[in-house]
Amino acid sequence: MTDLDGAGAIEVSGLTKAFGATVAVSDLDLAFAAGGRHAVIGPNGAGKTTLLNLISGELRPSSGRIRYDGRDVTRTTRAKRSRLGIARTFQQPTVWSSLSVADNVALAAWPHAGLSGVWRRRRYRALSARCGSHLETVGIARLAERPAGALSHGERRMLDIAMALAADPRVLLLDEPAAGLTEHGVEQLLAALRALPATVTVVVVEHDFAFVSAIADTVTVLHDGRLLATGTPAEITADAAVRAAYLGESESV
Amino acid sequence: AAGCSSGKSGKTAAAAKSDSPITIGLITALSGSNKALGPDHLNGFKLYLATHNNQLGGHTVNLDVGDEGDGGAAAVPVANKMLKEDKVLAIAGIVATPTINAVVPLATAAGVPVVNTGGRPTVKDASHLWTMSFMSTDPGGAMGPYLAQNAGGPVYVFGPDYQGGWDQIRGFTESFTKAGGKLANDGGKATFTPFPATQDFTPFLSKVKATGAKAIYCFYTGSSAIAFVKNWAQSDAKDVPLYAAGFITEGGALKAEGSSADGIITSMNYSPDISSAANREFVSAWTQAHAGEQPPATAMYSWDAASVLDQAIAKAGPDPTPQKVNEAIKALGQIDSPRGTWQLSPDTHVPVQKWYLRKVEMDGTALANVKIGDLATLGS
Amino acid sequence: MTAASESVAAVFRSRPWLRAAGPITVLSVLLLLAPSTLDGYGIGLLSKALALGVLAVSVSVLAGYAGLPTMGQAAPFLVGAYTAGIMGQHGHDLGVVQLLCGTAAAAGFAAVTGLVATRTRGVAFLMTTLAIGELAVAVAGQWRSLTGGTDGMYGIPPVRPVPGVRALGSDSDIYWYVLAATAAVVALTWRVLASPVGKLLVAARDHEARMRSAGHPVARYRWLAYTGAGALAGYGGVLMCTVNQYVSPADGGFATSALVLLAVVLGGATSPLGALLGAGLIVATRDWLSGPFPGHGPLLLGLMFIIAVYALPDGVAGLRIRLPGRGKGAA
Amino acid sequence: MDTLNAHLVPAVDGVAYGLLLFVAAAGLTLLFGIGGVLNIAHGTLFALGGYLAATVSDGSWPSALLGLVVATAGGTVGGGVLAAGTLPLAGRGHLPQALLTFGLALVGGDILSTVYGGDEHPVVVPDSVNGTVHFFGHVYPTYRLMFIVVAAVLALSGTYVLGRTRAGALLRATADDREMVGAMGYAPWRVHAALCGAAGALAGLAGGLGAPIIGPGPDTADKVLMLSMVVIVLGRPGSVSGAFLAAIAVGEIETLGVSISSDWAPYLLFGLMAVALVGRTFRGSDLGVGAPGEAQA
Amino acid sequence: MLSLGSLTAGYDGGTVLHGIDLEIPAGSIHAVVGHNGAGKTTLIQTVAGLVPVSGGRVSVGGVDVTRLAAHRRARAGIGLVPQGRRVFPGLTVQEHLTLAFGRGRGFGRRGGWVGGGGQSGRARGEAEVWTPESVKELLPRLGERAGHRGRQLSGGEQQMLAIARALLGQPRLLLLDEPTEGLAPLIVQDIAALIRRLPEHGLTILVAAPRPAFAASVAERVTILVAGRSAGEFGGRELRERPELAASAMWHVGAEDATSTIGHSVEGTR
Ligand SMILES: Nc1ncnc2c1ncn2[C@@H]1O[C@H](COP(=O)(O)OP(=O)(O)OP(=O)(O)O)[C@@H](O)[C@H]1O
Ligand SMILES: Nc1ncnc2c1ncn2[C@@H]1O[C@H](COP(=O)(O)OP(=O)(O)OP(=O)(O)O)[C@@H](O)[C@H]1O
Ligand SMILES: CC(C)C[C@H](N)C(=O)O
Ligand SMILES: [Mg+2]
Ligand SMILES: [Mg+2]
Repeated sequence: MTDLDGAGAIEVSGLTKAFGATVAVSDLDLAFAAGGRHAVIGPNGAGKTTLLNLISGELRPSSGRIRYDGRDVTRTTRAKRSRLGIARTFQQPTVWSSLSVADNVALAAWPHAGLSGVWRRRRYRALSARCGSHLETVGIARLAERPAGALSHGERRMLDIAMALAADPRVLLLDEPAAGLTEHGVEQLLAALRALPATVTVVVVEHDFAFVSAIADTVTVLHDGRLLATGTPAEITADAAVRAAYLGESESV
Repeated sequence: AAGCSSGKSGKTAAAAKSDSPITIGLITALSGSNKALGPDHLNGFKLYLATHNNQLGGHTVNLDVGDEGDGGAAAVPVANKMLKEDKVLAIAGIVATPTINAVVPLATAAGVPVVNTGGRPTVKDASHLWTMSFMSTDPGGAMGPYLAQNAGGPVYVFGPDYQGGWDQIRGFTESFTKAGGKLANDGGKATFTPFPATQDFTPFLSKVKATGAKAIYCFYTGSSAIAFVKNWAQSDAKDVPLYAAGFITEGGALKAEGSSADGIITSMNYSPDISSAANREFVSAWTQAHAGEQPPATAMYSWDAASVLDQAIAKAGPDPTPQKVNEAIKALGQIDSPRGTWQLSPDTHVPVQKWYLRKVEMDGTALANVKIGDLATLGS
Repeated sequence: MTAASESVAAVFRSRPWLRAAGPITVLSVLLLLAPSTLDGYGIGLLSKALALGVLAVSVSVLAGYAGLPTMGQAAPFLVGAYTAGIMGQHGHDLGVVQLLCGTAAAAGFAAVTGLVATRTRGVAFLMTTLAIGELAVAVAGQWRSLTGGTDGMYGIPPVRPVPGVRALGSDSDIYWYVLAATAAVVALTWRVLASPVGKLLVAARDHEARMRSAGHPVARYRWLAYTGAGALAGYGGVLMCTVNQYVSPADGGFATSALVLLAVVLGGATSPLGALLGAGLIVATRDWLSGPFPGHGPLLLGLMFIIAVYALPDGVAGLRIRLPGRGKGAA
Repeated sequence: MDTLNAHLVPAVDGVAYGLLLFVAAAGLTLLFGIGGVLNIAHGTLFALGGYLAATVSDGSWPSALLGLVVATAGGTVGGGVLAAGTLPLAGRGHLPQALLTFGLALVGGDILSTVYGGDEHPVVVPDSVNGTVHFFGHVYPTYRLMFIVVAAVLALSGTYVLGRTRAGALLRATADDREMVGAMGYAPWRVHAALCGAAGALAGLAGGLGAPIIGPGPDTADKVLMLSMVVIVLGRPGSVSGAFLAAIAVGEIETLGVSISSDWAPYLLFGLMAVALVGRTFRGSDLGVGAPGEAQA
Repeated sequence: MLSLGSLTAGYDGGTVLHGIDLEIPAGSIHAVVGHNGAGKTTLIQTVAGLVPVSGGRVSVGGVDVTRLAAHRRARAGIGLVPQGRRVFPGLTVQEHLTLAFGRGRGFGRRGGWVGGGGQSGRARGEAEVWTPESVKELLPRLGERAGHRGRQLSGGEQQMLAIARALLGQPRLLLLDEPTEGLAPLIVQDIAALIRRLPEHGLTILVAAPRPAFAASVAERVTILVAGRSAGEFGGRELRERPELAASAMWHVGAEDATSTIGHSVEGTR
């Protein structure tokens, strides 16, 4: 890629998103350091998904700035941001249901493969073969020929993740990637995340605190669209305000 | 009467020779914006056949009916089928001018005569086109001089925006201005309304009053005619008298317009109350077949088309070919018709005929087109 | 039995074109034999069905693959037809040249209108394309000096397919020319759709926003698909002009667009061959079967639609031989 | 002042015509916008209502009311046919439905034109509303003025039923996810039948009410369908108030627009429609991802 | 209450459930646990009537409902919280609640034509259990978002709404497909507590979850599903005490292809 080495940092300042009277994200200042493993947690409706949507460009902010790699991307289109290296998954796993699982991953990799003429059959087949490894990583390689519309929820979640991985991301935004997965699936996911190059910035939104603790080195807590706390997982577990607003007293499942 | 005698001449011819059946194509509007007119054309022709033993020129007729829809797009395939597959002896009918433009070149190329009963534009090659109705400019052409003298001021002119409308309105404006009339429209040019899209004429009519027009002249047919008359009767312009080409109050249109049409004055080459033997025969046959209704002019054109073919085929000999029939039509001379006698103009192939002034009035229990005077004789 | 059918199924799955081989063979045999059994009129109709079929294929590219149900595809069709008509009237009667120019003009038209049309989605796209179609018809009707107005353009001379060949004189000459032209363009379209490009269109149809998230310039894809389909429609228009030797605005009206869209549904939406067959069925029903019932073509057409929607849930293209066992790849 | 005066009648007429369009489109909004059934036969039901009203009306008030009842009943029956026909197509998307309803429209249209012929059939309205009224020195048809009231009532009650009642919520829910509605214990087929019946009734009623202004004639069905589609899409499918505004806008385009610039009349309606649709998509951007329902698609 | 007899079901693509037998006594909580793709959702949806049965029998409260349509089963007392929430994107939270609450009340004026829901008594004459007010008390977030449409809710809010919607149908048998997915820990605790409390009101519960831990924390009995077949049934307490039991059962039958159920014969295993 063309930009500075190791720079994959996300920085938001004064970020606000209002839906009519509902302010989902409110005057937020945050930075996700390049190559970091970040988690964002918070109660339901805290604005976590909205924050990811703003960073990835699914939504336009009402006000505030988003910087990526030191450049202002607030006005950059969705597809452009993706090509700049911001990949993501969705809280409701989102795939192309009439295409096969293999095609889903290949199409997700296409704009990032650095290949020209992918529209040619031979090139496409090569790309598709290369993508098989991502399916292996998340453990759905045997479903490669299945139409994506005929997957179970968890399988679809894995496909969504494989698609994000296939995009060769510099920033990977994951919205509740562990939700609905079995322990085995969670382990596969953890392994996949650990196997990512250290330069990739990972931001995970997740309610499963065990998963968060296992992966993240910084945790950001949102509440009502505002920043409630940041710190290491241990600091967060100890934070009284976070326990009251989010985690609850007893350790949850 | 002519209708009868021509039938007899057909029979004598048939008596001598054996009867080989012939196929006649009839193209008319069974769908589309002229759907209200098509059945009249069809029924006029069928009525003639029914009263003449289903024979033309002594040959049993196999009537091949096709739908012209909204013009060439529908009519061209139909005509092609008639010419290539059904090998028709002649094509009759055709309501709309665009259809004429599309079909006649095909028929001419195949050497088949077209006996036209609807609108008639000027065409490049009229060698195989024979018009029973009128030149599209004629209804207006007959009315123009009359209105120039009798309107008492400028006249506001409307027409539908397509070939038929342009021809009809041009016929009026040319003769009208030549006779010293003035158009009341803005810019002195007739107003053309989108066709067939216009359903509400109120916005167009709302301009009439302010121009100080003393009369309106228009040409509309079918559903546009009905909408125009109804809108007129309920607009500011309702006290500006309405003059029009006769189709505006023909047949079903008049029924649908009802009292709104009361007092409209039209020019037409036919009125059911013309007193002649031929007309009485035609009118009584029609009223019998149609629950006592008066025949529209369009049905009469179609009747004449059948009658012309009857005589021409009889003249064309025992083995009529399209070419022979075409020659025979050219040589027909005077034709005795419900509208009075007329003949085909040798160069345009359009009737040289008399035009009448009619007014919509209560006739017995229903409104009818009543002849109130004569206009010019046109066609040459 | 099961083992055999399973292996057959496997072969079919790995070579999807094999599945279409049956219908293609049947269709080609029919198309090749038809002229010897039909009269001039029947052959003319068949040529017309082929030209309309090309239009249907272009609609199937948009509606079936790209998920853009269009009601205005008759507009580029009209552009192609008028281009050919005008060229013919000015003495440029070479078939290939007409095809090239008509296709290019239609592509240009689609490229421009596509800039606006492809911004909209779903019914809004349906209605925007309808509006474009109606506007094109209105322009064709008004621009009398160029198009002959609502009367249409008539007296267009027959074409010479390639230099050095005499003009197409008979109905069957025209038929062979149109058949060859259609086969070539349909094969090309099919090849493009079966390539990864087809997958891009399908994905954009399935979930457009996800495409954008994945970094695909979807707007450009849609515009390209629209322009390509426009070119294809224009090609069909040129052929239609060759067949009818007559063009009128009504050829491009709402009715044509609607019928062709239905032909595509009838054919099974994502099958170019199905679209071709659908168009054939519609022409046959409307112009041929209804011959004995003038004015009642719509009734027959209506009955055909009603029956088809229940009897052929996957469209005509679904009529392929069903293999026992599960053909999920084939579904 | 003069120009104002000259365009007064078209402007008022635009409102009346727009309301007529709204009434005509109401059944389609219900069925398409709310119920997700693309009903190409809508115009045919409208024409059916018109023909039925014309058959019984003779200019007396009782016959006029009877006409409306018969028209509504006819429309309801038509809606029933539609319900039965489209029920097996649930889950196959819009296009097969369009194919079926187009087929029904063609067949229905052919039957109507065989029964009623190619002529327009006048509906004789009672004398007291058949005349004209005077305002600001202009003449205007009484019946059209009456329409303004009737349509306003329809619009208000429609908005209320759909937006504020449980029945309305049920209709919208069924369009969103009929399987889930079934899992909640509501019989989807009944909702579907009620919806089609109601939409048919509305179409028939509109046909009866509108007959003195549009049709009934051979091309009524096409006209009404086309204009209704324009109104619904411009007003956003499913929004009654949107359809209301769009109908008025289309009414004004067709009257005031035409009276201001008759040269552009052929292009006005569709030109402005294209501009409006595209302009709207340029503004609305945020396309939701992962919205409910999408994941299941 | 719920009894499945050698139930076989699946999709066009192939059979997913292969002869499931299950008995759930009235007033008890039963969980199904299994890998992603094991067939939990298919099982729940088959009971709800959304996936057709190809063999075997489903009966609820002694009544055979195998051939009944989904809406009839719902009226027979089955409530569903589906996977993926499936809230209605165009309906407001309040409308969801009114609609779910109003079933069986008719559409007359008394029956609550108007939004807000009447306070009239149940047609069935049973004791009123859930009302829009009481679910909002349970899930206060729904009260705060009453005017939001389904598509405007956060994932967790949608999940809460799906639960509330099912409860308002006053079910006797409640089917919960991963009911806590996307919920914040505090709410998960509330929901778990709620589920444990529900049998007091006469409800029977079948809950699907990918992870044994949650299932064991609420259920009296837990069925392990592997590749569409039952791989054993355990007591909830048993699993709480010895979590490894579930893990071993989940990997018990042909561990390698435990998560795959269909399409083997053609595609072969990996
Ligand atoms: N399109 C929208 N219109 C109106 N309000 C919205 C919209 N999208 C989100 N909201 C509101 O914004 C708030 C934040 O939503 P968001 O989806 O970001 O929450 P979240 O933190 O991801 O919650 P969860 O953990 O439940 O997924 C919620 O209260 C939600 O109702
Ligand atoms: N619509 C469908 N068509 C065909 N096969 C399907 C369909 N839905 C699910 N399947 C397949 O059926 C099997 C069981 O799916 P099901 O959704 O019941 O699993 P699950 O246990 O609920 O998994 P998860 O934990 O991921 O939700 C899977 O292999 C899946 O791929
Ligand atoms: C009077 C009609 C028969 C004329 C026809 N509408 C035309 O096109 O000219
Ligand atoms: Mg979220
Ligand atoms: Mg599941």
